[in-house]
Amino acid sequence: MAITRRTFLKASGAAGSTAALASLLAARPKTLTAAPPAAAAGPAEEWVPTTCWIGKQDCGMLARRISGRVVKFEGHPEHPLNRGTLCPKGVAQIMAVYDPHRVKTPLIRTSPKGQPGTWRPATWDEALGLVAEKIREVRVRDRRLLLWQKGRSKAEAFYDDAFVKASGATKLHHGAFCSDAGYRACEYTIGPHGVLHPDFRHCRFLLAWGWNITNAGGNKLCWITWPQQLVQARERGLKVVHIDPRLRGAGPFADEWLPVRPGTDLALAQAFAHVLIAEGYVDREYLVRHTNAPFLVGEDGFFVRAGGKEQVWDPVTRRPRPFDAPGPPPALEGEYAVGGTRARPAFQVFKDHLAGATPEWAAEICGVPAESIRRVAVQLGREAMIGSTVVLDGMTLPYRPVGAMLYHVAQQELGFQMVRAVLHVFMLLGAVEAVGGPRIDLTWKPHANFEKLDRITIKDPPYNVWLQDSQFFPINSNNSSIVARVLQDPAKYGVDYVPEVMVVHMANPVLSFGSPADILEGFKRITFIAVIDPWLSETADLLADVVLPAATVEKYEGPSKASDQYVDGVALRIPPMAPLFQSRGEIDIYLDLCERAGFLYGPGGYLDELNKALKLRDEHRLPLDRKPAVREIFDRWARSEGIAEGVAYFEKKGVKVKGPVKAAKIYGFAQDPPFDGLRHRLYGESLLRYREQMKARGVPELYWRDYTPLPAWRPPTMWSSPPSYDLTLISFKMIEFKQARASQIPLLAELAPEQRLDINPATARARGIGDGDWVWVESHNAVTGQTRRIRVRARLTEGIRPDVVGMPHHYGKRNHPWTRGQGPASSELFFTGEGYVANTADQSFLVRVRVIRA
Amino acid sequence: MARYGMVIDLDRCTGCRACMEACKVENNTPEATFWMYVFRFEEGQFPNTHQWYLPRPCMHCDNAPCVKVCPVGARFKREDGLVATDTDRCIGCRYCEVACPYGVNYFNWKSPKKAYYLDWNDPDLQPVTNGDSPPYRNPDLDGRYGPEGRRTAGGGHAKGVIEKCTFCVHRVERGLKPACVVNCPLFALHFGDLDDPESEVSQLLRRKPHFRLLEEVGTRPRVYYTGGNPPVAATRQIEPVKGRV
Amino acid sequence: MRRVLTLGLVVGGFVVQAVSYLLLAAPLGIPTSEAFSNPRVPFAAAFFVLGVVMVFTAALVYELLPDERSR
Amino acid sequence: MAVKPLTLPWYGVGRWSGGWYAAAALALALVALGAVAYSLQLSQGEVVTGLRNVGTMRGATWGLYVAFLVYFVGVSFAGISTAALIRLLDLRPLRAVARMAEVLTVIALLLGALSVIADVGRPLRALVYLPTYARPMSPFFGTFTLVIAGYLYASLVYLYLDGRRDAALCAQRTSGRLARFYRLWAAGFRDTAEARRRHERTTFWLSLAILPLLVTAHSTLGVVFGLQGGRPGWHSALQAPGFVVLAGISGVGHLIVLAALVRWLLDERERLDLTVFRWLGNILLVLTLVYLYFTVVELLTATYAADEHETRVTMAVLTGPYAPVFWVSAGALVAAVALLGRQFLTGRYGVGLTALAGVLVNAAAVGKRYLIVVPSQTHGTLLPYGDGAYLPTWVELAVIAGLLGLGAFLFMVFMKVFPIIEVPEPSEGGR
Repeated sequence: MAITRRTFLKASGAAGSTAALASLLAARPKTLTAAPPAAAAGPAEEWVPTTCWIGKQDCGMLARRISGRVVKFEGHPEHPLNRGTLCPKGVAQIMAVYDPHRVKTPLIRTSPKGQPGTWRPATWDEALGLVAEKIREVRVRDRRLLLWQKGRSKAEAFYDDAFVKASGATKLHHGAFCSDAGYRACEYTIGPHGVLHPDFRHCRFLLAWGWNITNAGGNKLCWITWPQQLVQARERGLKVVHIDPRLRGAGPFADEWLPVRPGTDLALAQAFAHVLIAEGYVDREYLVRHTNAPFLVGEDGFFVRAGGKEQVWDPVTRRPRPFDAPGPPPALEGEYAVGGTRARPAFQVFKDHLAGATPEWAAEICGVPAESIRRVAVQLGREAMIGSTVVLDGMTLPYRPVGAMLYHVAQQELGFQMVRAVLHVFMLLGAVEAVGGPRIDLTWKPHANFEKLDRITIKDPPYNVWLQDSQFFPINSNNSSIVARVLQDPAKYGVDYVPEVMVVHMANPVLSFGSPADILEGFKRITFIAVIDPWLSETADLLADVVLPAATVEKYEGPSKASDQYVDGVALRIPPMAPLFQSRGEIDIYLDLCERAGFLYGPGGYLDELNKALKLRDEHRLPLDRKPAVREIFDRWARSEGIAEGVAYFEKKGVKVKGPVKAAKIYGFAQDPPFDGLRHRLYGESLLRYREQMKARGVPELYWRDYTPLPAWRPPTMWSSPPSYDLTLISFKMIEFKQARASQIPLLAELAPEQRLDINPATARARGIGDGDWVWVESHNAVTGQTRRIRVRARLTEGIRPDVVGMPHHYGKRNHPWTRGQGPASSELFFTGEGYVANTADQSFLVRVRVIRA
Repeated sequence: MARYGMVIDLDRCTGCRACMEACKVENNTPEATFWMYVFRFEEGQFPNTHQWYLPRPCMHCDNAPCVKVCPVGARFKREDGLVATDTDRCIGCRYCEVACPYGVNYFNWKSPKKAYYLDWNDPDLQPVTNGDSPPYRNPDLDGRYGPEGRRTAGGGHAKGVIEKCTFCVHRVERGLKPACVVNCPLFALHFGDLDDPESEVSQLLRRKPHFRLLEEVGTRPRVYYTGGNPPVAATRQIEPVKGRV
Repeated sequence: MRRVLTLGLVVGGFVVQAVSYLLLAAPLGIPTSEAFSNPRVPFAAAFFVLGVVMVFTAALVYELLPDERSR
Repeated sequence: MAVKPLTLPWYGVGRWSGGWYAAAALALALVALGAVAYSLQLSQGEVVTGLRNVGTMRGATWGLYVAFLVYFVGVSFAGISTAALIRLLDLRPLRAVARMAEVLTVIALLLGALSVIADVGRPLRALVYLPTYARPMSPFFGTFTLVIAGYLYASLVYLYLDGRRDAALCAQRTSGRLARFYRLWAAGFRDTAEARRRHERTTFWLSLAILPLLVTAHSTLGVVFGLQGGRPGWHSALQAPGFVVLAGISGVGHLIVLAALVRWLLDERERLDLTVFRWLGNILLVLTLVYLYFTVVELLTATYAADEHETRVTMAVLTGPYAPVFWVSAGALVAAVALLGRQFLTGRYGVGLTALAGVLVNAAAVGKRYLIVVPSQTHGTLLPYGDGAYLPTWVELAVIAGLLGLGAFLFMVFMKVFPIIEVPEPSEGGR
């Protein structure tokens, strides 16, 4: 049976990839008859390779240039991420490039901060001088006083690495909507840095868990790549179960829809696990070998140790033995007397813990029929084909064609434990990092946090501005939402300083993070803020002392990874034309800034850090005593990477495709030893340790209650809002926009003209609300009792739970003719901090609201 | 000679509307004008809801009502199957528009200078755009195409004339596929010679069941859909675009 | 003489209409052909109108033209 | 130079009263307003109208202009048909209204042509390209060639020939520039029995030739809508006959109103006696009844077993946004029938009531034209674009007002330079 299965699989795999290839070629002209050259007259036309700038994943582009001016961007056919295509944003960014409402010169504030500013144009010399002076000054006094934050992750080497290291700034977390809780949960439980995505080439059964397939990105990569792989997988028979209060994300791609109640995913995952165990879908070999499931847990909840070594139960000798000692497979179940106390293997503890988590129990909580839960769980178990293997690159690897795409759904109060609960489901099946199973990073790369998060020692105050190693949020994601609250009341969190200088780079925290009100209040305390942005962002308008106009796509930037997890490559952003107005590429800006602030040259300077960050080898290293041109830096990098033509290669080709990625690089199971020998944490002992320490320091329960070794369901805090707040608000992304910045591109703005509230017709009818009516949406903070309200239009849709309303992000910009009248940002309704985030101090986009006719 | 047509695979369409944007940039169409439009549809009731997407280019009908009614022959059928609009001929009576059951015709209500979203006369922009509006102006659109060399690519978008999807005649005559087809991120759009049994489109039509929109009206469209079904009376449109100018 | 002219105008008018319609304007030939988008001869429509006009001009001629006998 | 005042039977020709100037000023004011509005439309583009694209713009691309094009052409029915009837059926009593009917026809057709120009996006091109490239495949071909051109020319010929005798009379009694104009018109008309006979013969054949033209002309206009398979609410064989009848209604109705006006202005109870109004009233009654019957049949078919698209349009008209227009129009028609019917049954005829009926049916005609043109665009999309909407802007209203003003002005001028009523033959003892 396994044989036939395997052979079939290889065949289908091959068929799939050829089909895929064909469909890719389909985009190139084939059956068209070209006209006589006479027709093809016209002005001089050239095609310049470059890299998309508007979105997250930096797709490859070809810029069509007519007599020196770019008139269109098309997808780069060779680029693995987008294969000759672009998303709506990528196509429409041409209008952003020429937008006459860009910041044209450096600006210096002439009005008080906290409200929309008035400005005077300045020379680069003056503006840079001003910023550099401030940085120089605080660096001498106390480097902690310098903050740095960047939005979209571009060219980390130049910004996040080199500049942050050289300047000694405290780097704030980048993404407004990033799934920190998920990252931490995966780093802590499995090891790699990421959340969950499927192995599309081999996956046959997918849990799209809050995955906005048709509109948004997903783990690691972004929109074009994932849907392309999904559609190809579906043409090979992939089934999709869409777990989401709202159908629109999956649209026609949902084979089954579980409209789960927001914030209850943890319970649903536990019910899945419960059924899998009950039905015997358990990969014991994996659990025994590669997880801490066999570790003996004492009555106190801590592992039983001898000589500092965790013990397992040897069923033959009937005695405990160190987990790494040779011998027969240790027991996963049972209860044993060990050194006076009674101990159970972690897996037994897990089983007992889930005893009550029946589908019926979860159905109550999640608002999904018990039979659906059971059916999906059993399908999952069956499709996992526990025990089957497949041969890839000559290696025989476990084959578990069941996966999950689970990303932004982690942004809920219980996010950290919820993601752990989902991981547990796939750990039971032995699917994590198996062929076809859920993946976390594009390749197998354990993150330092796997150890770090296990060995945190909670310190006494004073803490740093993001409460690192604090008694409040030991596992911490350094998210601005929390930082902003700390800044508002440092004493409360035992912080003894307030940063004075901040550089905000292509980020717009005041608008895009949850609870902008908090961000504004907090960041107001920072005395000097410089913003690097092509537009006058809300952050710049309200808080900046200096605005430095950055170029959009018309600049050198990179290097950016171009791997779709099966084909690897690297690309650069090549300027298709000179920067418009007086704007400049950020790398130019940083070089000058560092020089003026006095940390460009010499050891430990920006250039030195660049050499490290770009891994420039020997003769390609930048001299530390001379300011290079940006193009020269990339030229050295390219040669250092072994590309003889240097940067010219990318100016001609745009992307360097390195070819297929070996299975050995991808799968944790393909390592020797598998997973580099580390054991996945089914049981989170250290979490219990932190809990005890926090208790001991007398911090309120609200901080430590979710530090449990196994995910424990409890009603989210928001549920304790008054019953009149009877709906739960969720937020989502639309394909038309990326950062709020995209909503000011007229070509995109006309596709989705204004903010809206997705509401179920039944719910609307009960409130006398018709399609297109104006409504008030009022949110309530269950901890502080604070309320917030905004006015939007109701849009009726049968694709959403009756007890849920949805609102897209992206809106709320004020400084562009095309954003006026678009309506408020949904983030205004969300709350941050205690009660809305638990373990990981990040942010959640769930809140209780009431909706009334306006 | 080749007779072109389009095949749209609804099993692949994610309703992302990238084709609409590719069309707008390639053809420099004015505000609220969508030669290519993507419907987003909803049917049924929670929780048995079905949502799906349907791209709507011009159908380039073989029995095109718009061609029949045009009083001056500005709208005409080409040998290669394209239904073309001679914008130098059109008198702007909009009869083609009321005759078309698909709603693909767009009239130029304003002068182009005023119809391009933003004021491109910005003095700081002039040095770069030397006055072109929009700055991404595509010169190919001004050319003359077809054996009769008529202005059918919609260049200039002059006030007072009707326009619609041209199947990117300026690209097709250069041996390229229409902008929407080339850009589709999911390769859901296919274009080619329907008379050539070996062409990708013909093969696709042999492989999968297909339908055409409003066949009952007898327009004989050259745009085919595979996967899914035509919209029905109960089909509701969700997430419409900004329509008015 | 008058009657002849009148009759001539009527007949001629209808002939002009028929000719201009059938030979100059009407879509005879395959739908994609030139004839379909353009009349074979410019101003075919004008000729047609001319035909209509001729027919009714006959009335003028008949009534206005002085009779030979009355001369 | 002043024209020497004429006495009856010259029906106020050359009598330029203060009231006339006031009325003329008002009419010209409307024309000016229309001109301003239209020039705005020319410079800004039709974005200044309420018209928008069918489909994603959810609008109507044909609106008030087309509705009134159809209405005006309809009104033109009156002249020729009455004139023809008078000839063919030898309805002597109606001779009194023959001329004003012919004038009405000519003016209405003129306004119809102008409203086409007002609607198209490229008016100049239209003037050149329509004669150059017009294609028979397009239902508009008939509208331009037969209606606007042929029909207009035929009416002019008719008006001209019918007026020769009066022109000759006027020429004798006047001097100066006007006299030259009259002589030109009269073209050496000598009132001999021979000339009369010849005229009788000409007009008889002319009428005979015109009647089929009349039917085809109004049918072609109906066909403009009726042939559109893609437009629920339009696609119907009933369009053509419906158009002919409704044309008759608005035409005759209009004629009645004019006759009443002239009768009142010139205090002409002798020639425009009750018989005239009885005849016209009864004709109108018949036509209106026929049309009501059409309407009922139409609604029956559209509501009984029609597909959802037909139903959507019909419901928009019966109960939706267009309900007010529909029910007011329908009410007006019924009221008119009631008025005329009562007269017919009781045999007691009144000028005022008949004129009122004429006003009512014209109001109804305008409403019905609007309902024929617009709803099928806003609510008749076969793809689920959603319901659209159309409301005319002040520009469109002003342009239409201007056209009406122009029509009124032309009629008033004609009244002052030529007998609006045929001068009676001596035998009839016009003193």
